[in-house]
Amino acid sequence: MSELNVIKKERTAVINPIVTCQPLGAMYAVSGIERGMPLVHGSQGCSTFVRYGFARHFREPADIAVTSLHEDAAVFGGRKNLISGLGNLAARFKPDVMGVVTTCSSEIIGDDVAGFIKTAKVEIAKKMGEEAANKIKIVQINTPSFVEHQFKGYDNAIKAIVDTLAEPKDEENGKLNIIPGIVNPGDIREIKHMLSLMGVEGILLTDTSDPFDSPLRPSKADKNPYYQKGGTPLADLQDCANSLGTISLANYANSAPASLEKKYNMPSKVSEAPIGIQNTDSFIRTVKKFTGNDVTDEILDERGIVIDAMADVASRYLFGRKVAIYGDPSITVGMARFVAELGMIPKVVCTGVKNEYFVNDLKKVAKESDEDIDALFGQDLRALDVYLKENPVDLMIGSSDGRLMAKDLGIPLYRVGYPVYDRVGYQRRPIIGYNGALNLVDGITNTILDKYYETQDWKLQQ
Amino acid sequence: MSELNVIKKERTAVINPIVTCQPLGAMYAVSGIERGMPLVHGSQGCSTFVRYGFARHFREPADIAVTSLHEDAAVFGGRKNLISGLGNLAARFKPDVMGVVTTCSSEIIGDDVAGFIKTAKVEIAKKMGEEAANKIKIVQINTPSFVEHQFKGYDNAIKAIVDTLAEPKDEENGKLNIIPGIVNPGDIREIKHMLSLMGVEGILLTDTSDPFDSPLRPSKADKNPYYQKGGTPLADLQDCANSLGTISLANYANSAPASLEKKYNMPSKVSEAPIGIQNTDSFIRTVKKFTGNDVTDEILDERGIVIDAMADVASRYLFGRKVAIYGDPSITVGMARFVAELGMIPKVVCTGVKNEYFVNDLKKVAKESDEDIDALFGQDLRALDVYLKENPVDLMIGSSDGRLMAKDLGIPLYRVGYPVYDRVGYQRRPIIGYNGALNLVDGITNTILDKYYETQDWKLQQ
Amino acid sequence: MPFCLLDVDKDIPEREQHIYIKDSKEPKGHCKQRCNTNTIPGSMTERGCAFAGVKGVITGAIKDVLHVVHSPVGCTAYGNGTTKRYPTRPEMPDGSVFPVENFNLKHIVGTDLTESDVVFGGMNKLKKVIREASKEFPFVNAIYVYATCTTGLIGDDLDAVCKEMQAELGKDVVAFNAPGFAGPTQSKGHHVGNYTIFEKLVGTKEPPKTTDYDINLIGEYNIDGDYWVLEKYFEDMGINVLSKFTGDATHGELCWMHKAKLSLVRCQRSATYVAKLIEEKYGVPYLKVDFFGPEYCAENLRAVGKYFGKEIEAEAVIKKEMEKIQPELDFYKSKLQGKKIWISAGGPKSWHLSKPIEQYLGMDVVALSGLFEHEDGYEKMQERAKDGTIIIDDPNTLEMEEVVEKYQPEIVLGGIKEKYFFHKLGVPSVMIHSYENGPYIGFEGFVNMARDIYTAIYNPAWKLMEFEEEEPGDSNE
Amino acid sequence: MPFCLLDVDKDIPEREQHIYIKDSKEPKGHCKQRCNTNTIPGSMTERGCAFAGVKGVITGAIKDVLHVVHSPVGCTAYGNGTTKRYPTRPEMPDGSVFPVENFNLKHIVGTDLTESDVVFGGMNKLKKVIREASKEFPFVNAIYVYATCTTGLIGDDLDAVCKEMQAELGKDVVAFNAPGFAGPTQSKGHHVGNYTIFEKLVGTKEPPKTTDYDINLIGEYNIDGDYWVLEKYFEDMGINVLSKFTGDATHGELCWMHKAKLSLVRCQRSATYVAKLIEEKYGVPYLKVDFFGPEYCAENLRAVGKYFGKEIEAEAVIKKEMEKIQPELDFYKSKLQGKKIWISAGGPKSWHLSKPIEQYLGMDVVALSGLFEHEDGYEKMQERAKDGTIIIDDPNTLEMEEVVEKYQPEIVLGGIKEKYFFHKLGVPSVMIHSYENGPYIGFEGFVNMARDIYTAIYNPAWKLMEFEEEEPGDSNE
Repeated sequence: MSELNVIKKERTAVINPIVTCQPLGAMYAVSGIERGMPLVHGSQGCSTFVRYGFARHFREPADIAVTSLHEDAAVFGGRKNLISGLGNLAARFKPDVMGVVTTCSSEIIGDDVAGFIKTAKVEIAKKMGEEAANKIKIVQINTPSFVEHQFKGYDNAIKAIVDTLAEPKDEENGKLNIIPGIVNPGDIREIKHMLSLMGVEGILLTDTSDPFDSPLRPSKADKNPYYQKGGTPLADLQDCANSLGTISLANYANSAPASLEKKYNMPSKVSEAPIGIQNTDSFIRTVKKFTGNDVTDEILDERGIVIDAMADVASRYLFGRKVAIYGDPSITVGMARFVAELGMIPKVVCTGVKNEYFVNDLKKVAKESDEDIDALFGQDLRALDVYLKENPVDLMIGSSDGRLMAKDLGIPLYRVGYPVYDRVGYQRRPIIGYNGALNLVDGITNTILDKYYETQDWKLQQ
Repeated sequence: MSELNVIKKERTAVINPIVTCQPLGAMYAVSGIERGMPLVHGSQGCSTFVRYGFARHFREPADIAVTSLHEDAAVFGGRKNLISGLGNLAARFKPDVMGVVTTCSSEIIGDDVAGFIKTAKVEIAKKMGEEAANKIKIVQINTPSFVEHQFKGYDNAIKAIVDTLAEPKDEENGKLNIIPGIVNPGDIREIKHMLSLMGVEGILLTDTSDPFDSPLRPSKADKNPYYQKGGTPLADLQDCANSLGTISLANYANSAPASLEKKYNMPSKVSEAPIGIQNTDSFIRTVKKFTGNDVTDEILDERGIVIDAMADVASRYLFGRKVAIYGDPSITVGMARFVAELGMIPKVVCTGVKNEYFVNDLKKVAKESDEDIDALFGQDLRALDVYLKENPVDLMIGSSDGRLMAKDLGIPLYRVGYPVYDRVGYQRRPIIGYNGALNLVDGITNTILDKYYETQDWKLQQ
Repeated sequence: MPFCLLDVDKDIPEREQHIYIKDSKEPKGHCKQRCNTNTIPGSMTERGCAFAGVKGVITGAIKDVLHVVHSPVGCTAYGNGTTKRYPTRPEMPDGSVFPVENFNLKHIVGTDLTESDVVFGGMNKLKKVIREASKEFPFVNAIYVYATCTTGLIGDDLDAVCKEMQAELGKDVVAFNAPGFAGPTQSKGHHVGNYTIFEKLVGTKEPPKTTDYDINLIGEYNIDGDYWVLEKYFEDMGINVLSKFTGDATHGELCWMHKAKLSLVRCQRSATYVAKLIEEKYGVPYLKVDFFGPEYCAENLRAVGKYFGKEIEAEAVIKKEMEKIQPELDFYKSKLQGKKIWISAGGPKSWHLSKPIEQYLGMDVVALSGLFEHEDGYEKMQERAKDGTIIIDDPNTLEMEEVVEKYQPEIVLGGIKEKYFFHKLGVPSVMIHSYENGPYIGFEGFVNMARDIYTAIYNPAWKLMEFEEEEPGDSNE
Repeated sequence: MPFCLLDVDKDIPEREQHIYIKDSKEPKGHCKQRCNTNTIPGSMTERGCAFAGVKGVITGAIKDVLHVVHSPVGCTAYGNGTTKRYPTRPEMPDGSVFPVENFNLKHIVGTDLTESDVVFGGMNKLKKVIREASKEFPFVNAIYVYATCTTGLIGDDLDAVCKEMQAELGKDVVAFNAPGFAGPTQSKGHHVGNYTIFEKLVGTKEPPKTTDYDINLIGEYNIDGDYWVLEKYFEDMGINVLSKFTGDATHGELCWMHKAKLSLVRCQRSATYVAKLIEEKYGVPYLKVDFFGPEYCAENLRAVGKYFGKEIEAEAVIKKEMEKIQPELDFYKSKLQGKKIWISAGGPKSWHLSKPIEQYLGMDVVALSGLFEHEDGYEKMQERAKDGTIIIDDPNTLEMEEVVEKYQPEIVLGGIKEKYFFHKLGVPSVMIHSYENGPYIGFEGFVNMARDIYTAIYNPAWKLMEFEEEEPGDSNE
């Protein structure tokens, strides 16, 4: 028992992928900057597919510009496109930050992106004046699509943002840098809520909560151009060099913490997503360690309410039920640990990445939960489909991309992660932290009740 | 169009009631007092059925004592039982407040409850000493079971609490009295959240949020005897005479506001539950009016997020769908107004009470929504069942008591109100206020998607 | 001194007589523990009322009758759906199908008494309501009418009304006179239910057919499907359950109980009365049986087999079922060995279960209690308890807190009202009245219960209950 | 001057030529509006890429083929499930049933190119992947293979690989060479799709049976069930849809398009090419048809009827369908009369819909735009627009903001990317590419669209958008 059985992909083909390419992660990261604008240096599909995906999941606009590479760029390079793209964007949108996101095309063509950015800065200054131009920061983010996946792209982007923008000062700012990973607005709000209960001010690297979940209030909106509310202000990004420490809540996002640690001797900690009790406890302890602030009764009462819910429902409805979890390497591992905390069996965990942190984190879960776990590693949804036909489970947990599979398999799906487009509100509901755990307890339990208890409905009488 | 068609009960029989008797409302109200203990003066069933119901709904302990009337009391009266019950409770539990809740038996027997309480006070003082005894307040709450229903019992209880405990001072306390009605912990927390966003301190009359949703933290719990955390402190109840105003969020709870208004010249407002946009707007305006505090951007941003969700999903998924709503006269009316705000048709609204406020509030909804509404007035679930067999709807909204009916009718049920025992977490999720509206938008939409869109699953692709 | 005054009871010293600590040096092995007396007012009992006893326990499990509660709306509301979980199947003994499945969970009728009824009496209203109810659900085979506190106090004569209505409607209309205040506990309601059914129904109808192996299964209410478990065993043995009292039963079955060859009494607290009366009047002998736990279940199937000359069939059932459950039993025993348990059932389950839980699960029974048990039941609890076990009649919440502190049970089998209270003290609790993931009876039922106890104790929430200030060593650092 | 430089375009003055304001005093009634040119970098276009054009629009609607995307994982991921909503039924033309329902929405294969493939070329990997894919889904009737930016740039020869694999696997393996960077818009992908299907497939297979009333329905992708609406009409008229291109189609249907008596071109932007080529080579004539809105739908059914001598049948269908929808049309017109609308479709729908929306719903078309429309399309938009209407090629988000401000549309028909942006400006938007509660084609489809427009405009959220500081008069005070 308690073995981790790593099952690698035997095919060369990828069938029904559960990862996508690097640029998405970078676009997500830049979208979390106040008046931050991603400029994808590539074909139109590279931005349009992602905007489509964000719109579908967040039900919000996602402003992402593109340099529209075409045949001429393939032959002569993307110089003109990038320089004019930056210039047009700067002049028309007056952003605080532009994040240049490369793609397979611009990387294969071999564009001198750094050089082009320099030229663009000069041209922008010519057009808008030195002062206005200097206010617009440009971050170069290399995200070759043929290397790894969106999580790497996110990691690269956060590192590039930090490396480009951070400005050390003589004094600490008393704040904590938090790298949330590719998560939902609800998750980031929950992180901020926990910090506030601990009396800690955070610098989110970056904060997509408001940009991807903005009020509809035309009378108060930024117009001409319209910007979604919120995001991490440039000043905070610059200030991140002066924080007490950096906590990354995504096991794949470790480059920026390392860079900050190296440059500014700032302590850092990288973990899987703080999903469930132990992971959140660990996050809270790290906050305490880095800031010296006490763990307040308020936050422990919130914790106690989840524990209460778990005591009331986990053994009664959930215990021993087998779960398949798929998606994001950090979220899946967090979810696996949490379903084990609910007495369920994380029978199979499937991710598209091939990084060792996924395996290491899962080994810990297998040991703790005293159950064998099958890890589909560097795999795809087809592999999970085939696996589940042979090894049925009681519940699937993952994105909407598994919905038709779940339906065909007759297994109920609890929606978690990105993207969720076939139901509403999931982007607002945290899965992170104690309140996230509470949502999950309720949501998972109700899914189980729907599927397995309604057939004997008298059982639900009390 | 826009007529309210009031359909009264033609039967004498009540079949599958959706109301219960007065004492429940009083037990609920007293449970919202810190170290407050209801003492039911009646048969054991009167407390046990209610404790069972609360346990099933809140998944929490509900400490309610009873005087255990038996045959001898029927003959000789309940004097001994009440006096010794109060004495035992006082000595063993050392509560801050004991609420004596009468029942059909004690009312029919004709017990001199006021007199017995006086005697009990003397005996308690003898036993525990004058000082200790004086700390324990006793509130007499007359709730004859054969008059009206639990909502009246709640109203009577809040009035009795206020009349017995309020202590006027020379100065205003700058606070606002809020009577939440029989609602869930999540609702009360949302009320407190809204007040805090407005910079207002509230006195909840009473506050069941923590008592009915308490953390599991044995190390921090009150023991010997165990008390659930929270509830409105006695000091606050005493201070309610000095508030800026009283807002009742339940159309049936108008006696205490009237009493406070009369005695202390304190402005008051009584409305249906602030469910949905307009009702919550109205609540916010009243808070502003009574306190002079501004409506903050923070709260309007929360409002904007609901509006955003409504703009995104209401017309697309919900418009024109017919809804049946049943239960609490205040919540059903609020829900009817809100589903109309979602473009749905509140086709039929069913309540067990016979009070005119229900009809008046619904007339307004019919007018606003430009739809005919059938009001089952003073009715029961059987009447709704018969109605729905003839007039099918797309969605039912109400308590778990309609679950088997909904299943037999093939109509999906969105759970709201009391009791909800066949799913988990509903007691924590507000339906009141902007965040409540957001929960409802998501919950109702997902219910509709489950039932009506999964059959054509490609429609959920975006 | 076998009695015990708990610290929390210093203000109500009468409680001492209700609390016994097993001491095998007691001359008689047991001791007259005070029970079935009125609860001390204000002491936070878990007991219910007599109306709950008759409708909630006895009659609510019948599939084809309509219940009319003569009460203000509250009692009717609380009587709806039943507080227990009593499923029924629509199949009728004559092969027909009742038109509504789980009818007993779906409908209840009340007279909705108001002030003027209290003043002027409610008998006419009751008649009207019975007529309406009969019209609303014409397919029901009987109407049962319940007194409540209000109607008990105002003195309405339910028997007279029912007699009149029975004549008018041409179907059985039966009054159950168990107002809430009657008797110290719901047990009074059981009693009234038994007598009423015996006096008014038994012997009034004939079954569609009979066999030589017909039994009455009395005191089996099909909680969460209990009866359906036993039904299989009897079927396998070639024994025919002619009448259930009352789980998944029909009204007719109650009326022809006199035609069985043998009555088995499953719940001996709520239903022995009726078996005795049937024996006395009709000569149908009865056996007290116990199907909780593999050994009692086997023993009692053997006894029934022996009675009918079906020993071989009984052995076959026992062997088959034991083989199925043995591996699971072994697993749960390995997990539950030595864990301290407090069994706090309504009555009989506290003594039914104590031995099997020790024997098959290796658990340490540290406390037993009952809500409405009588002297004979406490005798059995005392007999079956090991020395030092605390046995409490009608425990109140403060006592429960003290028992948890002093006896440190790792699990409590109790009711839903207590469940969440125990949770707050950090002690898991499994609902023993109506079960969590039942049924709990018979061989497989015992395994279900073992699983529910196991999952409750091993729910990781208990280990995570308190926040650790220090990072555990093997963690994610 | 019919062209218009918007305020937000002062830094990109080239945009002036793309934006036209209808002026009927123009000598020719229309004006050569610039279109189908590369988007200005950094201007936030709504356009997609050529790969999206071929897989997302043309081939993704076919029920029985497997798609292999030769790309890094991203393009494969984005190609999965299709961004449009293209349901398929498993029924095959020969009466058999395809083993997976909605297979086209469920599976996609990719070569998952990595750095070393980029350096050393991906052709061998592609072969391997095609073999694996064929093994994984042996029941598919063809495999379609897609170039992407990466494989376009590294120069892999997909045709060579596919030829080899076709021989090896014994089923059609077809390369679609439309890498993302090809052409200014997805329209390039449509183009490549058309030519590829014509050159490699049409004429290569024979249908199981033919009739005298066989048609090709070209450019109909069954968005949200559009095709199933039209299918009913044709069935009622006795006309047989021999081949769809490509909604709910089979691979085989594409191969026997040469056997139809007539081709109908539904989406004239994405699919006229193939109809022309088939006419040229096989002599199958084609009609450009329009089934959006009752009048066009009736007209075009009549034209088809006339072609086949089925005038009476056509009239019967039209009459029946019109009678069904008239009351609803009247209702929606009463609600939508005078409301300002902006139609911003990909291309043709902007001119298909402008007249019917005016005529049947009484709405005021204030703006038209297209993402990938060509000159002929803009001519039609110009012709059909009333004076003052703004017509924009490839509108970018800043322009959209300005148009909303200046033209104050009360509803925009657009894409999902723009939808939530318009919402934030307080303007409702309905998804016109893949619909909200479609289908939108035909008689009943037009009513569906009218209903979606109606519900979007009348969504009470818009009236509640801003908090009122003062209590409204008729409220709850």
